[in-house]
Amino acid sequence: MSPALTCRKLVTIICEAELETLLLPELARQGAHGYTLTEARGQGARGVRDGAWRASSNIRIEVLCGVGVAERLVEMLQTRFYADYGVVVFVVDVEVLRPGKF
Amino acid sequence: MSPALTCRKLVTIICEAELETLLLPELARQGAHGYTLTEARGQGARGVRDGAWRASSNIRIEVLCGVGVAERLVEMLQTRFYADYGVVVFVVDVEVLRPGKF
Amino acid sequence: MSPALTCRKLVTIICEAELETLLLPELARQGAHGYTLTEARGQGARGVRDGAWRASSNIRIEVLCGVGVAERLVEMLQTRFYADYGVVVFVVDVEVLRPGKF
Amino acid sequence: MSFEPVVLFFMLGLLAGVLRSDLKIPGVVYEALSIFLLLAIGLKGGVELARHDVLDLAGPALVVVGVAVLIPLACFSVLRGLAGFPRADAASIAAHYGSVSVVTFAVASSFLASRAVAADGYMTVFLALLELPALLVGVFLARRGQGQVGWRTLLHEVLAGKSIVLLAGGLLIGWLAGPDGIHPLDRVFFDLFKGMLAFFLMEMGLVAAGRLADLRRAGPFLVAFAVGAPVCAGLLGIVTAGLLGFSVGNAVLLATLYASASYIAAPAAMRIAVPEANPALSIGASLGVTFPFNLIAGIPLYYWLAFRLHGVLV
Amino acid sequence: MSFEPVVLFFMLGLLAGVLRSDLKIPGVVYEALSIFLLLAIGLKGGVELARHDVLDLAGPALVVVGVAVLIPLACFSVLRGLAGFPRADAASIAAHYGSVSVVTFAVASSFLASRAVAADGYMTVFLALLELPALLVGVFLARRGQGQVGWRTLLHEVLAGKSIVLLAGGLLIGWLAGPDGIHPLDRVFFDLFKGMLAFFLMEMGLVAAGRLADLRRAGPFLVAFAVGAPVCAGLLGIVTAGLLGFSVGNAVLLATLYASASYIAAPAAMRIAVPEANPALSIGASLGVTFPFNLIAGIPLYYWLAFRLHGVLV
Amino acid sequence: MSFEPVVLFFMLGLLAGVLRSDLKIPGVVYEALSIFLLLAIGLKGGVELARHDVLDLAGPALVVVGVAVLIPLACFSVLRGLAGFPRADAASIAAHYGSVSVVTFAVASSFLASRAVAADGYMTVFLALLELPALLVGVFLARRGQGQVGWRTLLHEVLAGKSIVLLAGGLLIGWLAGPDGIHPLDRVFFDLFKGMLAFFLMEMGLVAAGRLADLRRAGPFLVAFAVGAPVCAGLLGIVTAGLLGFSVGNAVLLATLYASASYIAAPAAMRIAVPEANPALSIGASLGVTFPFNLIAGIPLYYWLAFRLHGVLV
Ligand SMILES: Nc1ncnc2c1ncn2[C@@H]1O[C@H](COP(=O)(O)O)[C@@H](O)[C@H]1O
Ligand SMILES: Nc1ncnc2c1ncn2[C@@H]1O[C@H](COP(=O)(O)O)[C@@H](O)[C@H]1O
Ligand SMILES: Nc1ncnc2c1ncn2[C@@H]1O[C@H](COP(=O)(O)O)[C@@H](O)[C@H]1O
Ligand code: NA
Ligand code: NA
Ligand code: NA
Repeated sequence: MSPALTCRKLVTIICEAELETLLLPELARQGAHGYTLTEARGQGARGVRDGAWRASSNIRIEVLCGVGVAERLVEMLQTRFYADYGVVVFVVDVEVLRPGKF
Repeated sequence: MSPALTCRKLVTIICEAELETLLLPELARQGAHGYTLTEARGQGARGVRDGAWRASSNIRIEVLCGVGVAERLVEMLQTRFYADYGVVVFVVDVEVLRPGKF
Repeated sequence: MSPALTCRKLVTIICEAELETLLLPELARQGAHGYTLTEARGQGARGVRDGAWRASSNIRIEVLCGVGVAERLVEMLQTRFYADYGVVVFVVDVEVLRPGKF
Repeated sequence: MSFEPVVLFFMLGLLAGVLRSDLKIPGVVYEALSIFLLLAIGLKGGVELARHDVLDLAGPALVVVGVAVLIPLACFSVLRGLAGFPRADAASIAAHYGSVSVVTFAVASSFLASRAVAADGYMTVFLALLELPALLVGVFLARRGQGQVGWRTLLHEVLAGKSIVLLAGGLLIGWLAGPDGIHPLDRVFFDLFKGMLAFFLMEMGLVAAGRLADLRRAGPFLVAFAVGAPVCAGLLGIVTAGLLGFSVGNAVLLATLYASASYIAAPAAMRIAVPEANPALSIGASLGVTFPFNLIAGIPLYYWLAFRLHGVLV
Repeated sequence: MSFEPVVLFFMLGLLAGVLRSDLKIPGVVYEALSIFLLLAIGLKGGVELARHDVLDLAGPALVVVGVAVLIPLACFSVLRGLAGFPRADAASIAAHYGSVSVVTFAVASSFLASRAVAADGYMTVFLALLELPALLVGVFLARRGQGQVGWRTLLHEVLAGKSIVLLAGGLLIGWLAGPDGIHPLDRVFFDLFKGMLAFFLMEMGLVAAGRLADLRRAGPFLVAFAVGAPVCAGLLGIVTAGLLGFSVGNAVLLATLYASASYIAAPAAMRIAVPEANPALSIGASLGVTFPFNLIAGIPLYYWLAFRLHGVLV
Repeated sequence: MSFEPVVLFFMLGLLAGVLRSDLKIPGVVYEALSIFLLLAIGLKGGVELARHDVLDLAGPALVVVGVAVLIPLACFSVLRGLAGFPRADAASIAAHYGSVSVVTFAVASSFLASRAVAADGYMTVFLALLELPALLVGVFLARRGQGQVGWRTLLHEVLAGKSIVLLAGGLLIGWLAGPDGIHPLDRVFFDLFKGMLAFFLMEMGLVAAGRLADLRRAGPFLVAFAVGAPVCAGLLGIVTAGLLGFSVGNAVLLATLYASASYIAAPAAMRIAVPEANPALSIGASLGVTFPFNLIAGIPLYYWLAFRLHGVLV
């Protein structure tokens, strides 16, 4: 698109709301400069999570970052959280302004 | 990116909140293994939907799936819901871990 | 994917909730036909925005549009809002039905 | 013919909406308040019901529901026959006007209470009973000649819908627990009722302000209908009440039930069962015109009429 | 052995959930109500505490907490030894049953109040004290022989968790301000308490309905455990109360505390500290079986037992 | 110089925030409570106003507003002249301190009530009047010598902003309906007021805890300013009240209005009208320092001063 835009990765993580306190510090530790979080509901292998109370709510976290950080985030999720928690992650290429920020 | 990641489709559906009860069973019927849902507001051809009450709220549903299911979902939306409801759908390629899950 | 789908841009804007009244009219002015908005929290260079009250809440706005409108939106954000407000924007290619709508 | 002070809160909300104020009441507060009001109305009715013989209500209930079915039929004829609305739209609007508005009922009760006119708590039973039939009639009208009605889905949508569950659930709890059992809950469900109603009316004003734009698209016929229909239905209610030998207070409430248009159960049900109907028309008319009309002019009018006709009819 | 009217609200919620009603209480209302209830219970306890010498409680508190530690140990033995549950699951369930349910305690207090049986406000202090120890025991059991326990994280999670902060904060404010200082707040924190509890129980019913599916996976042993464990723990509570010379009312409350299983602090703490345990098992059992059992049958049973055994023990 | 019990709730929230408790009050509850408090304060003022001749207030109102304009001017001089803050930041902070805090006003009213010191309900009118002028002054100061002021946007932002709409709307409804018309709503809007205020203060404590980090960036001068400014403004309020012949109670309230800094209307308005100002500075100072200072020490101080100076001035 416009020459002002640069390519970065968008890592989206969907997981149980209870994980928030464990996960957010981990993001910074892997080199993410920020995140955006929305409350979510959903369904997956572990059944319906209807948001009726915290124990059955999900959160959806987005991190804009470079390729290196994205790889580290995915690996961290895989080694630390995949076994015990309902975590879904997907990565997509996006174009951003001010690439130095991410 | 990392060799652990595989390509899948992310189908995002934005529609009236009232559609939830009709739409969710349909997703499973077309082969989706899960979904993530967030509450949303918005504006489109049918005017402003400000979220003040259920009748003017939207929902935003994300489904990670393979190409086949994505095609079936898009077609199902087109034939069953496009005529009568405010539905917007877009599809994007994403990279995921554990591709067998989606 | 399916031949029915056409390529469009998805512009996602994350910014302070207070900006809503200024930003939404601007989207239409640049040619966007609609938007979808979700409430969000987050963290970035300006610190944690925890959603405890409006002054520390974010919004997340998605606009589906053509390349031209996407470029205009990015430029508008850059010239009007980047200096003074916490605004993050990213653009991604998506496939949509009914391309004339966006 | 002065109106209830709570109606001022509706006007404040309407004004804030029209002025594009940043006053926004979060959607979940709307949800929570409507749950509270439905449950409280049900409980109150149930407690009163515990003082009566339920079987005595069966006869009047049959008449009240039977007559009420005329309302959507008449509305449909007018909208389709006279004004040429598309079948689905005419049927959906008819369903809204045949069904009832819980908040309008609550304002009428409160209007009577502040004038010290007695009305029976068991009128809530009629409120719960009148919700469903008009919706069925509406779907029937929309689908006549076409096979594909999802009756099961529709019945489930309405009978397991939150307004029926909370009204009927409240009635049952109130009836089972009786005045003594419910007494410790009075502080929340009865004492706070009117203040919560005021708060909710402010929200309704904000919501109604958002529907005013729809009205321009709807055209003058629908606006006239949205004033004329409640007046006729209200009159029908007073006459029916007279024939059944109801007290004046009960007559005002029945008139209000007949005159009011639904905006909780009906929009949800019609969106599912008659999706090709344009919801902007039915909600614009019921919430943008009929609801404020009933609050401000309708209820005082039915009150005045009920007193006038009481001697004549009973 | 009749139950409290507020329990009817739980049943209404449960029914609505089972019928797949569209009645949904927004998650934030659940949050807000639970904050209100915790704070109100704390305040009430604190106001009562201001009338006693706090030091007199130290002895009984030690005994009450000491005996309570037996509960998770016994639960763990049964689940792991008898039924062969995996270590982590047995430990996590044991922690849930060793900890306490604030709402069950509130229903028991309300049950006593409507029977005019006196109980002391300072029982809330035990409520706050009993929350933590079982969680520590649970983590210890899960981690025995493995080094990697995040004790600091766990202690922070529980001690700075909302239930301790609100209960202890309420106790402290009530104690500092005393009855006179809190009096202007009575209208909200005391008068509304029971109505809010009813509302919250309706939500709990909806939530519990969502857990019923988990039970099928859990199997009959866990369901039987979820009924047997509270009965045994309740009995232990009555005996302990007897040995400490508690009044009958206090004995019923202590039995309820011992018998109840946590579903606020424990699920959150176990998810962090014992992540490999399956939360569907512990929450399914505590919320899907034990919570309704205690509301409907448990509390009346402990009441009946407490009266039977009072003469014998004291 | 003891403080109000409700202030303990603020401290509990602050403590929970500092301890990084998982106690989080959902943003929508904050919204709902602030709407309730604004509306209730307006209603109360309106009901009291109905007992007075409104025109009698015009003279004092002019003086009160005229003197109040001095506050942002003085703040600006100090911050820009003495401390060298950038123009936009100095102007924005000045606007916050010139405007008023509704909750601080409510705590002061409650402080007076529990000491049985009378104050007039129409003081709420001043509360509503004092919100806007300082914001206009702030924008004028920020923009001096630069053309691009969006006055229309700003005026709309404030006049149609939720605090003015609810305060003025409540005043009007209370005034129109009068004590008798509002009476059925007393249970919600008056009886629950103080408990809701306590709850809201707990939330404010949590929010304020989140601003403490901003203070480190702000530097010691701003912190000193955030204590010094309210004391000076409070004194100005007492003197003004004395010249106008106000009662001691009214003097305390006027001092509190002058001394308090806005954190509802001002942040929103300044973010739109003076976007280059750093909100962390103004909100950090007003919410992180001035608000707690006023609750804990300021109000008792103005109270003490008002009694001291009352004989001298009147
Ligand atoms: N196929 C999918 N598409 C989108 N979201 C999913 C999908 N599968 C799981 N999720 C989300 O991830 C959460 C946890 O998934 P699970 O561990 O499979 O239960 C679910 O509650 C959903 O919100
Ligand atoms: N161009 C667009 N970009 C993003 N979201 C849109 C767009 N158009 C419509 N929407 C969303 O889809 C909903 C229904 O659209 P419509 O049927 O066009 O009114 C709207 O309320 C928006 O939330
Ligand atoms: N790297 C990032 N990834 C995702 N969201 C971000 C990122 N950086 C900032 N944000 C979002 O943008 C908002 C404003 O960012 P900032 O101006 O950097 O404080 C934050 O509160 C986040 O919600
Ligand atoms: Na009707
Ligand atoms: Na226990
Ligand atoms: Na001030």
